Amino acid sequence: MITLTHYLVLSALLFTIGLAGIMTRRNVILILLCVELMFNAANLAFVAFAKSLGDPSGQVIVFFVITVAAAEVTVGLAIAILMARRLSTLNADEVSLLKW
Amino acid sequence: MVTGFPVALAAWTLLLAPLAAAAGIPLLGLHRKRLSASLAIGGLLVPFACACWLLLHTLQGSLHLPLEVKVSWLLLPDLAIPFGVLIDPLSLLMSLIVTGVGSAIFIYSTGYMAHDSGYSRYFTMLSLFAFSMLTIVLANNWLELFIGWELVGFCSYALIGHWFEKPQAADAGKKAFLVNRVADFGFMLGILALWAHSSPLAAERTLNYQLLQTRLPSLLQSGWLSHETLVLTGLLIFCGVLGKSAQMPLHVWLPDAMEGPTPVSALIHAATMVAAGVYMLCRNFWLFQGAPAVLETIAWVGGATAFFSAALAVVEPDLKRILAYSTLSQLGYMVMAVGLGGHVAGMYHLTTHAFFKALLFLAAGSVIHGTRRQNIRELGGLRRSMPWTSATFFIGALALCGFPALSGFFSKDEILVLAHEHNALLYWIGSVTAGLTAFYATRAWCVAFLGQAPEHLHAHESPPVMLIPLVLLSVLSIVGGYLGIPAFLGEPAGAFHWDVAATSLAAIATGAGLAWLIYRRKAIAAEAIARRCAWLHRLLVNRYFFDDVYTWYVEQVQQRLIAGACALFERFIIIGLAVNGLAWLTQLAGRAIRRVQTGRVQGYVLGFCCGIIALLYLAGRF
Amino acid sequence: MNWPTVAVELALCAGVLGLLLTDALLGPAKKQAIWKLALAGVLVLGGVLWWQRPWIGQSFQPMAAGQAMFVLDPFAWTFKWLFLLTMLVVILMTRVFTRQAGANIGEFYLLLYSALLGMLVLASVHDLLLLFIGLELLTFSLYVMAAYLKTDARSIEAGLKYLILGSVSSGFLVYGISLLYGTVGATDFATLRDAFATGQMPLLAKAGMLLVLAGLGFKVAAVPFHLWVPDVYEGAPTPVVALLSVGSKMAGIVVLLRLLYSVFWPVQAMWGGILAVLSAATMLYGNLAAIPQTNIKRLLGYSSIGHAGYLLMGLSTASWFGAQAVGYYLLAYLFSNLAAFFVVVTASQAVGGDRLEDYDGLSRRSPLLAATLFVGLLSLAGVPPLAGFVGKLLVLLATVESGRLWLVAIGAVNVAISLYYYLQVVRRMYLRPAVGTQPLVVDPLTRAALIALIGGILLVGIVQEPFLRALSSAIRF
Amino acid sequence: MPTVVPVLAVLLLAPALGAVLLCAVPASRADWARRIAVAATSVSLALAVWIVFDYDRATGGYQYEVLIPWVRPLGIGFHLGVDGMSAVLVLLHALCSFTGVLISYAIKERVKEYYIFYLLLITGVFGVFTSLDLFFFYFFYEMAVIPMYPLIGIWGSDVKEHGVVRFSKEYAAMKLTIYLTAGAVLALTGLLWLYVSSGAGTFDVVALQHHLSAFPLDARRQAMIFPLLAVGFGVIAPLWPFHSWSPIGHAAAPSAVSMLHAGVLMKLGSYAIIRLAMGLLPDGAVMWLPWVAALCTMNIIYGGLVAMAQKDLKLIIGYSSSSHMGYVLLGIAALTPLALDGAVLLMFAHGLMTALAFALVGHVYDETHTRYLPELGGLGKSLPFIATCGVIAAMASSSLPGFGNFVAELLVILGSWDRYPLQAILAVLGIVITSVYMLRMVRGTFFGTLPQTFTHAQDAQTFFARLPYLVLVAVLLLVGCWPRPLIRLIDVSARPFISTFAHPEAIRMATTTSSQPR
Repeated sequence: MITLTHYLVLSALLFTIGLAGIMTRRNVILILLCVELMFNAANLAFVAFAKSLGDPSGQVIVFFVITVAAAEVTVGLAIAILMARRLSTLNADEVSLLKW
Repeated sequence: MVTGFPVALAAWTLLLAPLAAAAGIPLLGLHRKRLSASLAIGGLLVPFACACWLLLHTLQGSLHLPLEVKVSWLLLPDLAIPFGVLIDPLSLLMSLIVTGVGSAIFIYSTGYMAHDSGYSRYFTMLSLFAFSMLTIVLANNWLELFIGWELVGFCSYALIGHWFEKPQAADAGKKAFLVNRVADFGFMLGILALWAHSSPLAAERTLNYQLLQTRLPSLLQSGWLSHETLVLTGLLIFCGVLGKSAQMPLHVWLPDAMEGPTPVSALIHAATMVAAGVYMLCRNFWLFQGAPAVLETIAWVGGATAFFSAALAVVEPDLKRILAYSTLSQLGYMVMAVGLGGHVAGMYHLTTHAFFKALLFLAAGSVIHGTRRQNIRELGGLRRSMPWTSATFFIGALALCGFPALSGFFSKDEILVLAHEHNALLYWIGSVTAGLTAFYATRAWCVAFLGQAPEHLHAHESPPVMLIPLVLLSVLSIVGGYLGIPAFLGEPAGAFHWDVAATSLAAIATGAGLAWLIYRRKAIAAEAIARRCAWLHRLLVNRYFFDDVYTWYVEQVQQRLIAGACALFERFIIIGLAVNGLAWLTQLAGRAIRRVQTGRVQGYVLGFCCGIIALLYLAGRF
Repeated sequence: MNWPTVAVELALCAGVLGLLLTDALLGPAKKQAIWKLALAGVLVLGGVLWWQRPWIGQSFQPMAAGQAMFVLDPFAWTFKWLFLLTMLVVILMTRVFTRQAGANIGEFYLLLYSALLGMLVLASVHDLLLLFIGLELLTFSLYVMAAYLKTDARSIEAGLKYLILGSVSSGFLVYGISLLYGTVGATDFATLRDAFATGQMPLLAKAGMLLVLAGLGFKVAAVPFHLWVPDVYEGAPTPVVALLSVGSKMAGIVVLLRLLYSVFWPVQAMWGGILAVLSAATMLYGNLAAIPQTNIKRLLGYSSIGHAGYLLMGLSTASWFGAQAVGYYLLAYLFSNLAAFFVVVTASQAVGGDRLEDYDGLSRRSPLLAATLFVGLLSLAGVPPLAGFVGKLLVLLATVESGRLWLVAIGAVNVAISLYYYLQVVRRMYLRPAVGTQPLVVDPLTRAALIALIGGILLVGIVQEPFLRALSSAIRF
Repeated sequence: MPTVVPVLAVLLLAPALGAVLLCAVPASRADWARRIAVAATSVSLALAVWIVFDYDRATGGYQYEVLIPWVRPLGIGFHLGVDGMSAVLVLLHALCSFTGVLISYAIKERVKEYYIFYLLLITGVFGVFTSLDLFFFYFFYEMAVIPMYPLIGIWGSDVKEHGVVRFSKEYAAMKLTIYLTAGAVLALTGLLWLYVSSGAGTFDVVALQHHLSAFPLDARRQAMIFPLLAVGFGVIAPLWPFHSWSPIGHAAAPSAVSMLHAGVLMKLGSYAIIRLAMGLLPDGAVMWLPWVAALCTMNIIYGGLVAMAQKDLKLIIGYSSSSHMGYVLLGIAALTPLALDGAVLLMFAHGLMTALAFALVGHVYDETHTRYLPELGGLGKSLPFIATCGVIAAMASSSLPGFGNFVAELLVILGSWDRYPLQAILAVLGIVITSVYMLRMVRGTFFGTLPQTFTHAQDAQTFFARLPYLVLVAVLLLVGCWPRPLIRLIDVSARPFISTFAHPEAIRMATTTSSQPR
């Protein structure tokens, strides 16, 4: 029997993986992918909650979140392109002109 | 009988006319020399006339003394300080001296200072001085006395430093003021103590002489004013006298004060201001009477000053400084007299001293004016070139020595008699001092006025405007002993003591004779004596090292050690460590904190996660 | 359906479309003037907002049944004015900037409009989902605008950092929303408030609340969610930074006010304590780190962190007076910070940089610019008779009333610290010899705007009662 | 006493209006700027003089009140009013600012900006002395502090030793501003705490006082709030050891600013301690004032000794000010009517004296370009007028009779004799120390031989140039020679003020009985 708790644990794991990925991966594209993971973890939670509550609005929210995430990635990719062009790198670590 | 308005007017005019002159001179134009002088002289002659008028009526019996007029200067529920004029025989006598001798000196000054660039400033300060001195004299309470006391100190400062471009003059003025300030520290505390103990009720405290005098017995009886407090208060108040009347060990400023113009020395540093201390002691004799310990201290200080200063005059080559040491010595006599319980004798000597010492100073001024020199070794034979000056100086010197029938003889005799009765040791000190006095006076006379004039000395007699005051003062110096001053003060002179007179005459004769032998006959070489008593000579030439010790204290201890240490503490501990240190720490914190901002985005994400954890932790706490 | 309540937002959507079309139709030569259109649009929006008065207090319900997602209460209406005012000034600022940015100007105003839409929505938001969407709308526009100078490495870096950190914070926010949804079963504020009315909160909901707070903390730049601020402020185009520092922060505070003072009101003991700690950390961090700064934008970035601390301090009181103080503080902050940034925009074009050295002797070259920056900075420092003083005073007073004297002490210390670095700028402008001799020309419109901002600062600083009354009637849920 | 014209409002707003007008004057017209400043301060001066004469001594209390409700929800009102004590201080400030504006004619560059800041400073100080509302009190207080920064930073001068900069004007300006602001926010914390604890819901000083006399604050709470106010305001007073901003600030400031700064600004602190700290927290005051009395002795003696070791003229006067403010604080701490009268009168007299001294040093500096004592000398020859005033200032400072300082210090000493005999004795000693450094300064500056380099130095020659000095000297002398009217004016308010204080013994008994278990 797969209960709500299972889903939530999975979602938390996904979220943590995403977060860990953001902190460890240098490549901007990978970082964006990890962000996507975080959002999907939230989506999973929404869906699971919606299912367990029997309330459809949670599932509706997921659509919104997906859209937002897509937009997020779009902007992110655009900036990645600018980076590649102007700074000739996609390594997030190397971008640290601004500090202190 | 005169009463009411005319008397009040006379009293107020007596006090305020010089102030009006002092205010008028700068207001009406400092560049108008004649006007300044006329204002100043007028501003002193008018009070002199008032004083004479009051005296006349007193002697006629148509004026009842003491009389008091006053306005309230400070008026609060718990503090009422009047500003008043108290006229009794004592203050009347003193104001006559101040205005009379003062007028002579003012007139003399017009000649002496004729070509000075600070002419009007000089007369402004003289007038202000006259006012301040009269404030001391006529005060009816301690605070008013103190006000005058401080103001004469200021005038003395300004007049000593009249030629402020001369570093010595500027330093001397400063020294005079500061030494007096140190003394006034005690004086002020004494007055405060007196005020605090003048009544058990805060609202009824007073500084009025008459009130205090009447209250004193009951205060002592009730124990509110203990005997110890009275002694302490008396000693503190006497501190003021140490400064103003230049008693040892605070006498050091007076010889230096000779840097000022000579009329100033005559008026302030011989006749009037330095005598203020003695006057104050006499005026408040009732206070000291109750504390014999204080009187004894006073007597000893006076005796010591009389003797030791006279000894200094013996080796001094500067004419004015000789007179200054002489003044110290004579002041010592007066103080001793008061200490021995003879305030009338003290006042008597004060009066005659005012005459002859002013005379001596003015004569010395005339010499300086005529020769531009004041070292007696560079002078000589003035008897011929400056006959009037010499004659008057001679009269003054005789009076100073206590030559029989001259004023100084009578007054000094009074004091010696007193000492003879009360304290044998002081009596002998006084007699020896009389001998020393005769010695240095003769020395000055012989070296400066007799003998051959040195080369390049172009002496000329002074103008009449300077000579007339000299003559007037000579007359007073001669007749000062016959005016019945002690009787006027309410204590007729005692019987004539032949033994005392004989002793002192012997001392005078010895002193004068020795000086004559050494300096006129050259029978004994002065250098030889100096060589024989080298240590003594060194001690005297260096003025007992008082100045050296004080200079060392002021420059090394006070300025460099104490003030310097405070300045260092300020600079390095308070500013450097505490304030700048705190600022530095804050900046350091800023510089440390900005390092958190590494510029790496993944580090920021990590920070964000830490924040979440911190939030969770805090949520658990609250 | 209550359409008039969303009239401003609809009008703004129309405006976005209009700008889009105009941008496409206008020739490159005329595009420079597009700011006028944008400005006019904001004025029209102001008119619409004024027209909306009769509908204040009503809400917009997308479905016949269910709770309102969008309300036009006095609170929302009042703050919408402030957002419009901010946008007005920012558009005026952009005039100089667009000359530098080059061809693609129209898009910039498009983005400004969409950011404004986000802010307006946030003022009225009454549902967690809408909150998320409004926030993202605002943030996305800012991501793009931050990286708008495509050839400038710093601008790109700012955009990247803002994007990554913003996404992470959105991730937390949306995860937090999911947890709240999961425990209550709804996302609208009314239901949520009723669910927590007892003061009891399930563990998951608590976690959700904290995650939402973190997401909003990111917007208002509360330590430790502030790390993006200095870098983005330094790198992004200055008008964008002005919008970030005023509009975006204000949006965050507005949402926080609504959430904390209605939805999470019953658990105020918890968030009050948390916010007090955050506030102390934020003030100290921002003000201390600002001391050694040498770039004016970065300095203002740290300073804005410091101000976030004061705002949080007001929120932490959990009292209505504290909320009004926060409102007043925002008002003062709006004028003062916009004045400061306006000068930075104008001056940096002329003096050629954002380093503090570039401001040497500014008062000799342009008295007005220097005076405006002087007044703005001193107002930020909290000096009477300027607006910031009243804001600080009210916040401190509210905190004293709440009994957290330690927090007051830290706030007071920070006044002195912040004055130090603001005066460093003043020192440059007034005490140092000028770097160049030629006077800076300030065009009349900018001049008028600057004077108006000074006037606003003085007005808010001296005449407090009307503003305070307006705030006290607006801030209630 | 109803008047048609709100005198205090006009007095307060005249300089502010001047500042606003100045903004409109073109920067090139320095002469207009000066005239506007003179006009603005003249109006204030005339009104201040009028108030001092017209103040009804029979009724006492606050007069010429203006009360406009300002922020009603918080109980803030624009409440102006003066009693005897503040009337005297208003006059002091009016005199100092008027003469300061005249002295500022020596300023030649950026004249317009200078006068704007200067007039703002003047407004702030007037505001503090006339405000009867905590909010506006603080409002004007802080407003008076900030203009000091540009005034010192732009028009000031570095402090040099042998030609080497010891500290720069920028450092001095920053230190002063931050230090005073830190003090001010400390005091603000105290004021807000007081406002909240009182529960009266009003910032109005008078109303608050009424409320607190009916429902006194718990003595322990008072004891906690009082030090905040005393130290916060004490910083500007300046209470030892928080004084270090002041000599440095004075030394670096242009002379007209030093005049206001030492002459008036320092008095803000002591005035605030009287009016707010003591007026609103009487029990706290009784508990803490012995500490103030102890610290102010350090002011007097230590400040004097440090002044003795200084070589920069302005530093000497600066430390002297901090030393003399010790007398003011002692007079306040003594809690007797006599001492408080003396303290307020000393604020007045010392303000004028120190303004005079700074104006003189400013002239000397303008003529010789140095303030370093070893480099000066003999200026009495080329600057006779300035030298005369210099001697007068030195004498006033060493409390020579005839100057207000003497009467004031005398009252302080008499008044504190019973409660703090040791402090009173040290205060007398302080007078000696003062004369030491003052005479040293006069000797080094004006007396002795005149160095060749200074022979060209110009005296203040025209009547207009001499006017500020003459005004200050005249008032000092007037108050010193005839102090009765002014002291009466002070006493009218000071005596009832002091009478509200419980005797320390009574307080001690009250606290011991309340702490005992019933």
